Amino acid sequence: MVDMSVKIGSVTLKNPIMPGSGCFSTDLAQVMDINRLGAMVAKTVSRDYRAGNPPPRAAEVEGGMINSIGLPTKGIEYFFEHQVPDYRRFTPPLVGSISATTIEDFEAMARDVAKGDIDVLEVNISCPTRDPKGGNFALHAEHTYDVVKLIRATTEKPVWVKLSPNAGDIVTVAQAAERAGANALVVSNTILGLKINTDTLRPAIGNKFGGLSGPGIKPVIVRMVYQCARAVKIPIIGCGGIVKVEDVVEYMLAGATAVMIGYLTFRNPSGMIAIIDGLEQWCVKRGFKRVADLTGAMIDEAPMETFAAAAMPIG
Amino acid sequence: MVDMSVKIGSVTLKNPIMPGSGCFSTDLAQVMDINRLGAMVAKTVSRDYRAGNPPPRAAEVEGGMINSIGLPTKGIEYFFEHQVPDYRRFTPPLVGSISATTIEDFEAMARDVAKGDIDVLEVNISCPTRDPKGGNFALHAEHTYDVVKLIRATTEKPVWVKLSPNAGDIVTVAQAAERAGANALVVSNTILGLKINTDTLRPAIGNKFGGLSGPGIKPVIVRMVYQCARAVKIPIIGCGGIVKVEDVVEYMLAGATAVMIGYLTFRNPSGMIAIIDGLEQWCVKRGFKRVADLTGAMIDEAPMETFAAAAMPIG
Amino acid sequence: MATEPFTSAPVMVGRSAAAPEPRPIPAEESLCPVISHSWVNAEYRHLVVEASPKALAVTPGQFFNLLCPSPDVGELFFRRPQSVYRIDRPKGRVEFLYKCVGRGTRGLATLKAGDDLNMVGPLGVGFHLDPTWRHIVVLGRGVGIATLGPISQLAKDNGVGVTAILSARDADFVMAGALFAEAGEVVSVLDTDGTSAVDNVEKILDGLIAQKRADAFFTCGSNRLFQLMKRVGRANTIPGQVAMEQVMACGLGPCYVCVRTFEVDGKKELRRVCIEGPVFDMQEAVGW
Amino acid sequence: MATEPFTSAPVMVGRSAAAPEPRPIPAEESLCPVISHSWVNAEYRHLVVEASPKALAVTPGQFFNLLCPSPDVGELFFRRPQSVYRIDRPKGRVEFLYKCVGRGTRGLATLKAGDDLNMVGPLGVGFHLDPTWRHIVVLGRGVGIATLGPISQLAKDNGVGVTAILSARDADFVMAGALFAEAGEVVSVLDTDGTSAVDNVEKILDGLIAQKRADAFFTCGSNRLFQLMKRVGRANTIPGQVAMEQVMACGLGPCYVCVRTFEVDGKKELRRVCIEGPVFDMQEAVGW
Ligand SMILES: Cc1cc2nc3c(=O)[nH]c(=O)nc-3n(C[C@H](O)[C@H](O)[C@H](O)COP(=O)(O)OP(=O)(O)OC[C@H]3O[C@@H](n4cnc5c(N)ncnc54)[C@H](O)[C@@H]3O)c2cc1C
Ligand SMILES: Cc1cc2nc3c(=O)[nH]c(=O)nc-3n(C[C@H](O)[C@H](O)[C@H](O)COP(=O)(O)OP(=O)(O)OC[C@H]3O[C@@H](n4cnc5c(N)ncnc54)[C@H](O)[C@@H]3O)c2cc1C
Ligand SMILES: Cc1cc2nc3c(=O)[nH]c(=O)nc-3n(C[C@H](O)[C@H](O)[C@H](O)COP(=O)(O)O)c2cc1C
Ligand SMILES: Cc1cc2nc3c(=O)[nH]c(=O)nc-3n(C[C@H](O)[C@H](O)[C@H](O)COP(=O)(O)O)c2cc1C
Ligand code: FES
Ligand code: FES
Repeated sequence: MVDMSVKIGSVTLKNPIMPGSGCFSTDLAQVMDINRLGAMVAKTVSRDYRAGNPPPRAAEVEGGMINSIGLPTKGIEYFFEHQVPDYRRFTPPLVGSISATTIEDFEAMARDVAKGDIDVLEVNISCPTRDPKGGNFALHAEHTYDVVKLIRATTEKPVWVKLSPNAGDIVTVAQAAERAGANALVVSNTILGLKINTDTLRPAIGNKFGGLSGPGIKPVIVRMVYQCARAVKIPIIGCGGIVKVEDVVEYMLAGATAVMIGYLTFRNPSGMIAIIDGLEQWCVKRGFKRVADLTGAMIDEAPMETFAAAAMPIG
Repeated sequence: MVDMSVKIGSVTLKNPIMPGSGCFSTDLAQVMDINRLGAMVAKTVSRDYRAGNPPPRAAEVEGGMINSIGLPTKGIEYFFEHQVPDYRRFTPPLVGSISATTIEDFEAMARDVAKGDIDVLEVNISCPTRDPKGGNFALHAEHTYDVVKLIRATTEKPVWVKLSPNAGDIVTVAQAAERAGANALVVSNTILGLKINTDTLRPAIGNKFGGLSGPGIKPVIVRMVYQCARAVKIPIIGCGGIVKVEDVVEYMLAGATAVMIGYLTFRNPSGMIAIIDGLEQWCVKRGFKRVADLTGAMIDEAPMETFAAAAMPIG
Repeated sequence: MATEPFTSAPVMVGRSAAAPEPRPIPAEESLCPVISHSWVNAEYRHLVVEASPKALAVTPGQFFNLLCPSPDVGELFFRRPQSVYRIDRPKGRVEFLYKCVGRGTRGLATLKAGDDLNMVGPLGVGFHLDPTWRHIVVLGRGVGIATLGPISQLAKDNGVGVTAILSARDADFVMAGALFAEAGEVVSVLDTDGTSAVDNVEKILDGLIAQKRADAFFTCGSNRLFQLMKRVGRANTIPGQVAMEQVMACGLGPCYVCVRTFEVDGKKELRRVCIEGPVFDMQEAVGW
Repeated sequence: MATEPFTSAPVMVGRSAAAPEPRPIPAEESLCPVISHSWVNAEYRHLVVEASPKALAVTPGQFFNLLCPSPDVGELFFRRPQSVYRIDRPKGRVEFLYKCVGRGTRGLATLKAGDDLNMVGPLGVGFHLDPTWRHIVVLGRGVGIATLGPISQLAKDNGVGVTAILSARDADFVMAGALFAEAGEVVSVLDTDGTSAVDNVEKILDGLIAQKRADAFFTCGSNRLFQLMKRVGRANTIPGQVAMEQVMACGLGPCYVCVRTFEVDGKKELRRVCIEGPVFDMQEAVGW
């Protein structure tokens, strides 16, 4: 028997597998037993109705997909009246994700959403295709600090901050979020990309730019998780390109306490459940009694090949 | 007949296809007619001998590969005595690539290398696995400006600056390089990544971090080329994940004047030649008389689907 | 040793007992053995698979999201939606009729009898037949004919008469004719002889309305024909249903990739083709 | 319509005339029809392909960089190097003997007779036989035996005698025995009966030296046995060659991925296995 539970600050998850925001809804009850998940993460909501971006909203690319949905939302009233009760038919903790374009909006949103029936507040300051001048706080440490600081003051509930891989120095952004009082970091959102259709000579998706997700981004995000985990003390939730058990292990070895899964659900709708089962088996096989012991357990040395007389180290 | 030539400032290439630095040497005469290339790009040299990083130096990942070779070099003396004459057995223009860890080094290197028998000086200020404190100028606009400014003053030869996708704001870095006098930008080097071997629990490669290249990075780099092309007037050379004719077209539509190819040569050793031929055929088929007309020719509108009543634009 | 690049646990049709489920889970990922797979004409293929009990519960207008094998060395990252073309419950089979257009369908075309098709479904909202209707009109073109095909079954089962107006380039591409012939009458309209012109189709519709053989309209596959049917339907207050398409990512509802525009009481809204459709009210749909 | 995910123009062996070439280009990417492909024991497979004229020019110790088909839906981004095991010039064939260890070789194992193998080569520096040598000693283990195999041909062609010491877990894994039996003498040393112990192998080597049947040493496949042979070789000033392995990316020289450490006059240096090797001077090699 493996202890599959993980603790993210005050929140205990029965296993480290959660969906990524925007890649989950109760519609998935069509194909899986939602109650088996470590947590539920709702689609990012904004205060008011947003239609989102014009289709096509997604396209296949070499390492996965790009998308620009444009954060469509029916607003927070609808969220609490209809969506939250719908989520509450299921037992895992509910993470509510919010977005806003100004720091004042964000503070007010946080206050209004956190007092509702959610267990954790996820702050999406990193949607890559929002207006780059307004919405994307996670590109800069100061902006991140400012917005998280205000949000922190609005609630006692755990606040998770979702970072952006488009930041030039994600480590200082992570540290800023920690200083401002974040309880955990989600590393990370999608990488900004562009695909041009060479038949039509036009962008492949309606919003031109889209966020890259799927297996191809994993090496980049694993690196960021590793860097952030060494720089902050709060738990990190790894997110990006997880499609198999070993990917979860890789993120945890790099320093993640738990993970979020997006793309896989599009390909294998009950893949998250198969990963929960497979992760437990992996731990049994490898003799890990607690999945939490994987966190940060990478052996931080050169690979095991003996390089009897290794090359001079880099200058 | 398609006019396949492109102009990068004062340099005319007979076609837009070049190898990426570190992915080319005259050893490729084993498998291709090097004289068909638009240009030859030499492996980055440093002033003195460097052994490079301990093996394994590369690993397969989902969207391609990560590598950390560590810029091994026999130094510039050897470069001019042995390697340049070796390159000069072939006819395409020769691009010499240099690296250094300090700004003074870089200036001196540029002076010494540019006066040798090369046609273009490429400045590699973006190797993702060099000491992040010293070598990687391309993360910051000011550092880039400072180093390029000094290098610019050392030579009349064209200076191409190779940028880093790890920069948070590649556009301002591109503008800084332009202001400092760069004749062209190479967009870009590899993205920093990490792969952990879940069997051994250790990093997969000797240097732990490695640069991600191959098809998976293309959507990110195409986006950067597009952004840079709209922000600077100097030509841009697209580089990242090109493995087929349409990828070259995509880069050129996004605004690139020419491209560099790395990974493809590892998979299909004479792939660059096949791409030169295929690109010409593509132009014939699509009625482009000059390949140069592709540069920046993306139709910057929504995809052609009629969204009779498109969604509200993003707020 | 690392496992396969993806972790999933599809139900293996014909090879494993379905596990007991604590809650009703209507759809699933399943590996379905291919029974037969053949060319119908130069562009369309007909695919028959052995289905799981859940998959067999599919209704006309619903679809499956198929994991097409790659036709080349590159990976396919999206599934491809295909509506069910025939449901053969006695034999435990579902059938698809699809057009080979790009990498996904070219990859799908490589499957041979005995191979497994990985499919997720049944998904979406299918066609609805009101028991008070006596005679319906189905108007389809291209791949839309595949989607409309199973209406013939629905109509037969419910004792409703059908006129199927099947529009095509030439006689080779009039598919599903046999299915509809079993259930009612087939009118082929072709580009080759000009009968497929909108004007002519309008005349046919008007004729059917005059004959009171048009209690409801169904269409799929051509925006032009949809707009026609919508207009004629509105003018004659004939209820209608349209099956729509859109690029999908999840096929299940969460991702909001597959939206199309709808209009209700003058207000525009976006709906997801995968879960609010693919079959929608014809008057609310705006088109594509 | 987009083409395949990769652009290349391999020579299609047996199906197209080689294009005239302005300069001598010794290696090429070619699509070689598989003639046969079978299991030798539980872990090793023997693969025979029809080769292009360039590929047929391969010499013992050289290798090909193989584009293995993926065994699953994920793409393989690196080729996999495999040294040539037999060269059958009269029949126009090259052969490989390889161990199934990971995704690449498991994918390779899926090829059937008639399929095409995409290979790049011949590559690297092979074994060298000095015409003055009368008798050489070959010491191999595991996959190293595959690499050493064609030395038997080289020796026979040059009229040089060979003693092949083949080390293996048990008798099942003594491969290439038949090849060497044709060219000289085979000594199997096994884990099962303890004869593979370094001590014992050393005794055998000493015996051969005493009999003047050791003009040169060749080894591959085991660092332990390499160190032994290097030591014995140095002590007795017997020239030696070792074939080395390293993860490769390009297989051609430019990328510097495949380096190993060598020592010349007390100075360490890194050399590329793919182009400066895979066969190196035994005394200069440091091991792995
Ligand atoms: C609900 C539904 C039911 C369908 N039923 C049928 C059917 O019964 N028979 C049939 O022939 N076709 C049907 N289609 C269309 C079919 O899904 C596309 O032809 C197929 O996805 C094309 O894939 P491809 O890779 O071959 O072509 P691509 O080259 O990828 O694309 C060709 C066209 O298909 C569209 N397309 C690509 N990916 C998707 C995707 N993930 N989802 C939706 N559209 C996409 C593209 O926009 C493009 O216009 C249906 C589509 C939907 C949404
Ligand atoms: C010059 C040379 C000749 C070889 N000849 C033979 C031979 O005749 N028979 C034989 O069985 N094996 C031979 N090998 C070894 C063979 O290349 C590896 O077993 C094979 O690449 C493993 O691939 P995989 O995907 O199955 O295993 P993986 O799971 O990828 O790796 C298994 C092992 O193979 C190594 N490996 C992986 N990729 C490469 C690569 N691109 N280049 C080199 N090593 C790699 C890894 O370090 C690991 O130790 C040779 C290697 C070299 C360098
Ligand atoms: C279609 C789609 C919609 C998404 N919507 C949101 C969102 O609303 N809020 C958010 O924080 N992240 C959103 N994301 C990002 C994912 O939560 C996740 O961070 C990203 O996809 C990387 O994980 P993956 O590679 O496993 O998909 C979305 C991703 C996709 C693909
Ligand atoms: C093995 C390897 C070595 C490289 N060495 C260098 C180098 O020395 N200097 C440099 O500027 N870029 C170097 N690069 C980066 C490539 O030139 C190129 O920018 C990158 O690989 C992206 O292109 P690709 O996806 O086509 O490979 C190297 C890349 C690889 C894979
Ligand atoms: S495809 Fe994801 S919501 Fe429809
Ligand atoms: S594998 Fe590239 S130099 Fe050897």
